[in-house]
Amino acid sequence: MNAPVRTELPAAVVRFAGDSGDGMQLAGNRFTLNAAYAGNDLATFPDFPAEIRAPAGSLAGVSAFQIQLGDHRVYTAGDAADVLVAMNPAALSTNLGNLKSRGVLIVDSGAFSAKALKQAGYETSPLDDDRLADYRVVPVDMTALVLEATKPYGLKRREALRARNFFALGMALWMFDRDPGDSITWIDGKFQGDEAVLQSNTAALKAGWHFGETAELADIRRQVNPARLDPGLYRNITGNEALSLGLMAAAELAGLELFMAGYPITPASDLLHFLAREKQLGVKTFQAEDEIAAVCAAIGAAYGGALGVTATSGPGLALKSEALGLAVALELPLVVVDVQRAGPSTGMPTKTEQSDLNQAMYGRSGEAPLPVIAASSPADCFSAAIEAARVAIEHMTPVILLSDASLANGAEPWLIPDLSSLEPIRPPLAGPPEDDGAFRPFQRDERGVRPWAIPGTAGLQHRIGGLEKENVTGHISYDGVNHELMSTLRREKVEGVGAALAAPELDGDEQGDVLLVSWGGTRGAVRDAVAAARARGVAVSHLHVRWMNPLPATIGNTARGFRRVIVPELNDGQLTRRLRAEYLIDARTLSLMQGRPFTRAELDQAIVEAAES
Amino acid sequence: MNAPVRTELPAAVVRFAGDSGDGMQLAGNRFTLNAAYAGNDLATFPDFPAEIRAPAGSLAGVSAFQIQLGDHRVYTAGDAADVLVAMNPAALSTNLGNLKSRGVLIVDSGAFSAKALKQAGYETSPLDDDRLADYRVVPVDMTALVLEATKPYGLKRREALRARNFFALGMALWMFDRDPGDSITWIDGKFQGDEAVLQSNTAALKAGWHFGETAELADIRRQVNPARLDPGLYRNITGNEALSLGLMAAAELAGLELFMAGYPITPASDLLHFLAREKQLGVKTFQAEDEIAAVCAAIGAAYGGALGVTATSGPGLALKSEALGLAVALELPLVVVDVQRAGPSTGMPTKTEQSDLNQAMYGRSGEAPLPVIAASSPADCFSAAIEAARVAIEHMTPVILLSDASLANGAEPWLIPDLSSLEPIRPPLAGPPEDDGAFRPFQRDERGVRPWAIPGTAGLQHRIGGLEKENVTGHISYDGVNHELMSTLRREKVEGVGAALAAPELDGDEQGDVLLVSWGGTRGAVRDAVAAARARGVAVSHLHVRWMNPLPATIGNTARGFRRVIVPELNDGQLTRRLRAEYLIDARTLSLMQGRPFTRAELDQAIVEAAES
Amino acid sequence: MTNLAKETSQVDKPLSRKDYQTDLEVRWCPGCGDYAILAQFQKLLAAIGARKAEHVVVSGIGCSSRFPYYIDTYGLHGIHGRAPAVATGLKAVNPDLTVWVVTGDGDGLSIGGNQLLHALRRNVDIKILLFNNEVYGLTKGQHSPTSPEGQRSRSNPDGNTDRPVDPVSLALAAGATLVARAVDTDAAHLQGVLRAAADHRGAAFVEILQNCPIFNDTPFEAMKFEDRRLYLEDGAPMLFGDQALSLDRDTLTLRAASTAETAEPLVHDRRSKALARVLAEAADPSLPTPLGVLYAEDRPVHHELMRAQVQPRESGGLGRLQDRLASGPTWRVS
Amino acid sequence: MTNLAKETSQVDKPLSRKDYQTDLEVRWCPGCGDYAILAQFQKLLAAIGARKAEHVVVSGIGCSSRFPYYIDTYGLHGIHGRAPAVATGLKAVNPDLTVWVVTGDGDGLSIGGNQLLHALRRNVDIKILLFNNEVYGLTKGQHSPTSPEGQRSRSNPDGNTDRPVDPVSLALAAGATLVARAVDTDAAHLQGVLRAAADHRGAAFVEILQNCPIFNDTPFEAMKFEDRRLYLEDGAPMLFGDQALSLDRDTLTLRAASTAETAEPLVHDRRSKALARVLAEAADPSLPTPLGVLYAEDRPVHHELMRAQVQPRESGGLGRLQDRLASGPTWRVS
Ligand SMILES: Cc1ncc(C[n+]2csc(CCOP(=O)(O)OP(=O)(O)O)c2C)c(N)n1
Ligand SMILES: Cc1ncc(C[n+]2csc(CCOP(=O)(O)OP(=O)(O)O)c2C)c(N)n1
Ligand code: SF4
Ligand code: SF4
Ligand SMILES: [Mg+2]
Ligand SMILES: [Mg+2]
Repeated sequence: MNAPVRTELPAAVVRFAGDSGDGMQLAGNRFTLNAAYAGNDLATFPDFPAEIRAPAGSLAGVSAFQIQLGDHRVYTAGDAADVLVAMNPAALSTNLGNLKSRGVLIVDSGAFSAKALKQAGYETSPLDDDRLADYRVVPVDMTALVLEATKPYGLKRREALRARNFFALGMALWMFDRDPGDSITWIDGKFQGDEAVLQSNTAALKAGWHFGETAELADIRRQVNPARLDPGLYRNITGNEALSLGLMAAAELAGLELFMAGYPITPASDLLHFLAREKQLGVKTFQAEDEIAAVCAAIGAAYGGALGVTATSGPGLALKSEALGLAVALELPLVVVDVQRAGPSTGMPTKTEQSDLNQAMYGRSGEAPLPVIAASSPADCFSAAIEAARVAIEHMTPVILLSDASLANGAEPWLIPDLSSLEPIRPPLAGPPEDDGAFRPFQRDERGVRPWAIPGTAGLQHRIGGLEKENVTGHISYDGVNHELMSTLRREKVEGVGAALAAPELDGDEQGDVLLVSWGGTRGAVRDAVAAARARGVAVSHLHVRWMNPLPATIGNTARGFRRVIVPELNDGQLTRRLRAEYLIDARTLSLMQGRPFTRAELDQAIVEAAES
Repeated sequence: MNAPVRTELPAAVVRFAGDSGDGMQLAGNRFTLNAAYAGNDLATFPDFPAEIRAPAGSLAGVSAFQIQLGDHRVYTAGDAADVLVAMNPAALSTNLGNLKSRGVLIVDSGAFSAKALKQAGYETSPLDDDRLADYRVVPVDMTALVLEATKPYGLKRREALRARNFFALGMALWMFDRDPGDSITWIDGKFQGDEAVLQSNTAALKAGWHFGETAELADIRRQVNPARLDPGLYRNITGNEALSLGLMAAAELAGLELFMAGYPITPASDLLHFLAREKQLGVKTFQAEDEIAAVCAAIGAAYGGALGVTATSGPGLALKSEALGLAVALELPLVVVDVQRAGPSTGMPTKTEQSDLNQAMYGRSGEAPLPVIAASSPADCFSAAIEAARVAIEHMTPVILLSDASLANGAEPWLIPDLSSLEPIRPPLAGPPEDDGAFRPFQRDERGVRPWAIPGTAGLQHRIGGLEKENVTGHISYDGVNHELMSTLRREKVEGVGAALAAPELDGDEQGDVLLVSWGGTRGAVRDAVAAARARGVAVSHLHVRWMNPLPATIGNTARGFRRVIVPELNDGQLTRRLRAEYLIDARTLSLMQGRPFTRAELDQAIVEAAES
Repeated sequence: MTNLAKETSQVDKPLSRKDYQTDLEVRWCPGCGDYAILAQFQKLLAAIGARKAEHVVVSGIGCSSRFPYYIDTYGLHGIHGRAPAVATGLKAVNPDLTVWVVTGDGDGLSIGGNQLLHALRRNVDIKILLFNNEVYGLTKGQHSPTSPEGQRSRSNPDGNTDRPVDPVSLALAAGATLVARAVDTDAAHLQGVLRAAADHRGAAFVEILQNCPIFNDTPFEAMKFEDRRLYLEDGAPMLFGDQALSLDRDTLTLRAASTAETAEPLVHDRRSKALARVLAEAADPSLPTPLGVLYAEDRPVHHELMRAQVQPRESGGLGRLQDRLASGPTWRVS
Repeated sequence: MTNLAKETSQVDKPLSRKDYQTDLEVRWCPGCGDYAILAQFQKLLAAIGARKAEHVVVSGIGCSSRFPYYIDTYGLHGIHGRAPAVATGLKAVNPDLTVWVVTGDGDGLSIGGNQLLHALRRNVDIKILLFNNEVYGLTKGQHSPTSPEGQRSRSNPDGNTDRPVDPVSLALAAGATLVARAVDTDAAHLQGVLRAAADHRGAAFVEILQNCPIFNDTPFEAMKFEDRRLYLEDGAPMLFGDQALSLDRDTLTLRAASTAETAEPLVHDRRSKALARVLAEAADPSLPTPLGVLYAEDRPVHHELMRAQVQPRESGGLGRLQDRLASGPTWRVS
């Protein structure tokens, strides 16, 4: 290694952007693992095109991958990039806005043909004038260099050029002084059997790595030191992967079969895809004909004694509304996952939003309360899934688990937990019938929980349904007083879930000018912003709400310790309104509905304004 | 007429109860019209059995009809009855709880056979001991008397006994000194062609009327004087009838065709039934295969230039959630009627509740705001339907109109309005395309309303859908900033509806101890209770909320004039929570979830407690 | 009587329908055809010596869908139209159960058409009994997807404009592996058809023509005449009254003529889907209504196909799952 | 180009598909079969001289359902599976429009099965084009109700376990009055089938076999061989390649044999539903796929049946309505 003239950074944001066919996700993922192996903490986010498969080179076809790596805990994939790799003019045009002023801009100058420029809406090449003066531009004719490096392997031009992403990866690894060995080994495994491609990719990777060296680009090198992380075995994980594994873990902890019924919908489809690959671990998946059938099949499975799960996004949750009412009435355990996307209606299916909280809370006829939990990071989806299932099973209730498009596709390192250290989940299985021979399906325990009697069990046969039931016996009842009682018992049972849950921890002082309340995926960005503001001397604290229902009783008191309560939400104020209603506190929304997470700048500004107001 | 030894009452509650086959609804309705003709104000409520058709004489098969008539404005069908007519033991058993202490109890003692008693759960006849000592019991062997009176007409026993309801009606008319002539004329018309039945019914009616006279029952006679009512032509009307006529009137006021798509569901089915009978006035009805198809057909009709309407109850509204999101995104006019019933799930389908407010507000994915209006009395359903349609059409938005089982089946006199005096509804039809030849479907006017371009109109062809649209042009847009703009514009448009609406009037002083906030069908009972409490010197006022969204801006200030704000709701506090969130006022719920409206006693007590607390 | 003692005593004394009754008062209108079906169903359970705990009746919403409350097995009265989906999930996770679905012409063919269709095509091992009274009973008399054109109902007093669907044809097109029809008033035959459904492995679809004396009295009245019913017997010629059914093999349509005149009466073959389709679509009003098992086929059932792909869950499977968590690239921080 | 000038000028110069294109860039994957269908659809509009303002394309959700954006008529891109219901309401109130529904195998047969079924049975006067690529395209490759058994997809990498439905059989059972099939790659034939749909009055159902090069490449590849396609012509014998199709009138199944050997080739009669059913269910993989109009029938359409019951709205109908308000018992308070 050469003498370090490298700029040391506490954290760096790197963004790879190219055409959908350019393999940017792969380059990003390899770079990510390398950073992880090197001890950085990190978070990543893929930025896929919304279109089906847009024409090559078009603006709509640009695919990007962003990673933030740090020498400390990193909670978001970062805002503006320190380094942007742009493989063609379209990628440059759509991603330049994501590059910091003075940031490093690596472009494949060989891809800036007249045609490609035109497709990207450039009349003349921005590389030829001072439009990019604000950046440290590094034009590299990757096209030519890759063709050169891969010449020995006899690939056609088009095929050879497929290795350009490895060239870019090589350069990026070099910039951060990372060992390309892992990636070479990976290539060896991945392309085994296709020697020409294997060799080309390796050659391109090495060419990229060496390019920085020979081209005297030492000034663009960056160094991010290892972070202090809890010891253990780690892997990188997306939210949807973690959620799937969490559901599997919950089923095992409960000793139940996992039955997952889904109907494909972006960005929840991967939950079905992932679980469908886990059949060797006993997972049953069912692609239903629609969302209604999916939730009903999950209810049937729950009635049948399994952990019934269904997963969807907003429009699908809407379709499940009626059946969720049934699940509430039946008091059966059920986990309903909503990976939120920008609505209303079809909206922007690939973009993130937190706008289904209201629907999760209230999207059913009648008084139909149920617990709602929101995952706060990709890896947290694992724990949130277990918690959701735990409450569902132990309290005999449907639970809605909220994730979102950012969490689902974003990734971060995950300390793989020791499953045997997790608390088992205890299904409240019905005992034998009472002395009079009768089984009473709505005989509640002290927590208001009814027994779960699995069909097939002799002596416990019973009939239940969506009509109001007499408490204790479960017989149909049109008695008004009983209905009020049952409505109250259903509410109290859900409220009672709160008793078993840890109160949210306040991050910061108990008194101050500003309290930021985060929920779901806003947690990471808010934590960073609050920490930074506190470091700047602002009297700001942070409270994260994990269980959206029941809300922790403590929030009101906590909030009253602050002059201002700000709730950053990717919606129009849905949690804010609940906080105001529950605690009569003058909470205000910092609303963002642009299909993306908050940036630091936005949060910083909100904190400053609140503190000064 | 004999010398009046009659007790004069400002208002009286009369309840007819019998087996489903006994014709109690008919007797009640005839009595009602007679009271109306005599100048009383009144309100009625039928109390149908929930069961399909329970066995004759069973408890489940009892059908009742209640009327409150008064010498002043009457807003509810009353709580406990002054007079109960019970045609058999089952009717007595299920309805006795509804009779005031010292109330008049007329029973058909001829129907108290051993078998009938047993069916009603009586071991011995309550007529034979002092179990009914608290009432003025008038046992009448109607069975024998009717058989006697109808003997000349040669009907079989069973058929002859069908006239018992007319005997009961006759007695009731005599009690209140009402002219039986109208009912005799009505019988003449109704049973024309079936002379024996016609004559028997007439004879039974007369027999009942004369019975009181001859049996020296003068002490049970009651007198309710005419009320002062606004002059004009009146009819009696149920909520579902009024709502149907209101929709028809709205369509006419807008110059549009009325297209109503429904799927049967209690208690909304009658809206479809009623409108299906209005084809001669150009109404198109469509019984869809399910609720989803119904709302989608209504959206299609709205897109096609009609007044699209769909009507349902809670579980059906749940199924319409997804399509309502589409209607919000399309910004098309649509009226969605929800006749609420007790939930969750199938719940108690024939019983009333106000528990779909949350669902109406929030039961959609994403931020999908829409206006919500709640009708407050059977006759008010007419105006509420017009208002809902007016806002839907003039603001190009779906509107949810909330009614409930009580309003739907309850009835009251209605001053038939002069349609030509009503403000026309002005659809914002698109003008010709702009100079550049383009038509811009999301080019909003100053109220944020987009133009309505009806397919078939040359030059205005355009494509819209549920994907986010660029403001102005309506083209698909994945641009985050545009999405936020559109989300905001959609919200502001709905909020803007409020500008055109009258602020709710405060009934009572602007300052005081207690403010009762009513919504929907609680209005009448709250108005009565507040008036009475004020008369007793309590400093209580009443505010009725008609538009549940947008909420009138004035409520917060109004509420701050009172020490206590109480919101009586047939749910678990749904409006209360909105008021708290919007205005940060410590509103408290008076919750009732027993499938019935509030009684005066319940409201009285709540007012007293609040005033004293 | 939900009662263990009873369950065990079953082995000893002969079972009767009483053993499968619940304490709940049966509440259909007097004269409703549902009573007869219920009686036959309870008798069937007795006849097959059903263990109560191993049968589940899943229903939707409607008069017909009140069925589960009256049978002392497990029962789930769900939401309108979705019973086949509920049953699919139930059977998938608890395959030893015998799962019955009870639905109506509105529940199963109107709102629940999609769920019915897909359960049939997947050959979910459930027995679907569709009570067809050609009307919505519970909501008090609107037309249903099987109501004849022109039928006056509360939802269209001027007469239904929608062409009815034939449940049996639809079930055949959807891929049901047993398709049968019975009528409430013929108890013995109904018992036989229910038995065929009980014995079938796969998606059995049974249409039961049912009278609703309140809202649609006697739609099947004509069927009381013997020559309006064609009782299908596998391998037997198709005879009814003194007539026989034959097939015009040019137009592929059915023809009825006196037995004497019919040279070649059709012989029923319940394995022939083509024949079943022709029988099902016998639109000609002069032809009798085919009753019995129109079609039966053996093909793999849904939960078995699923089970064949899924490895059974290990009890104490934490170890395998622990390994799974760490599959793929990992690194250790110390 | 939404343009009045254009609309009027149409009368003068011959129309071409360009006249029906919108400004929006067409965004399907390169090689997607949808491009070919779009081209033929636009050509059809030109061929029939369609007035843009009088056509509406209603769709659900899916790659296929993006169709309306690319056609310069009215268009509504709705929600998943519900286009037939939207179209029913639209046609009911605005009957002069020509209403097209574009849907996919997932949109139309999975989530939207019920809406499809009921629109067909009601004979709603709409033309339904179902693009069948045997996969969910937009959500990136899950199996659909038409995916063959065993097909590996992201939603079941071990292979689809569900028996596929045949769209054409289902449409026949549901009561469609025109049932046809075409394939994206045969432009001329597709044009003819679209034309038949355009000319039909009633619920026309057209299945268009469509290639999805990304998630389900060449499921219909075998059909490139002439002897895998059976082009149906009304009144013409059923010939394909050098073979002919005949019917085994005992088993009611189809048989293929060389033209020479076939004594009695079937002759197509699009009025025969029985024949259409036999053709549709030709399950035998050795038989060719029938293309063209399988079935056509004339029966009253939904909006006409509705219109026949409804009296036209009077303009200025307040008077009649005013009378209506006061019908029944009234009284006057003075
Ligand atoms: C979502 C929903 N929509 C509508 C209803 C009202 N509803 C209950 S039963 C029924 C129709 C029942 O008809 P059918 O299935 O033929 O049963 P039947 O009563 O005739 O036996 C309807 C529309 C409901 N319960 N839920
Ligand atoms: C309510 C709802 N559920 C799920 C989806 C996700 N989704 C969009 S398109 C689609 C399937 C499309 O398949 P198909 O109709 O065959 O169309 P293709 O893309 O193959 O043309 C699905 C499941 C959705 N948009 N809405
Ligand atoms: S309404 Fe008809 S189907 Fe329902 S219980 Fe009564 S008779 Fe039976
Ligand atoms: S995914 Fe398939 S169907 Fe969709 S646009 Fe691409 S090729 Fe066409
Ligand atoms: Mg029915
Ligand atoms: Mg498809």
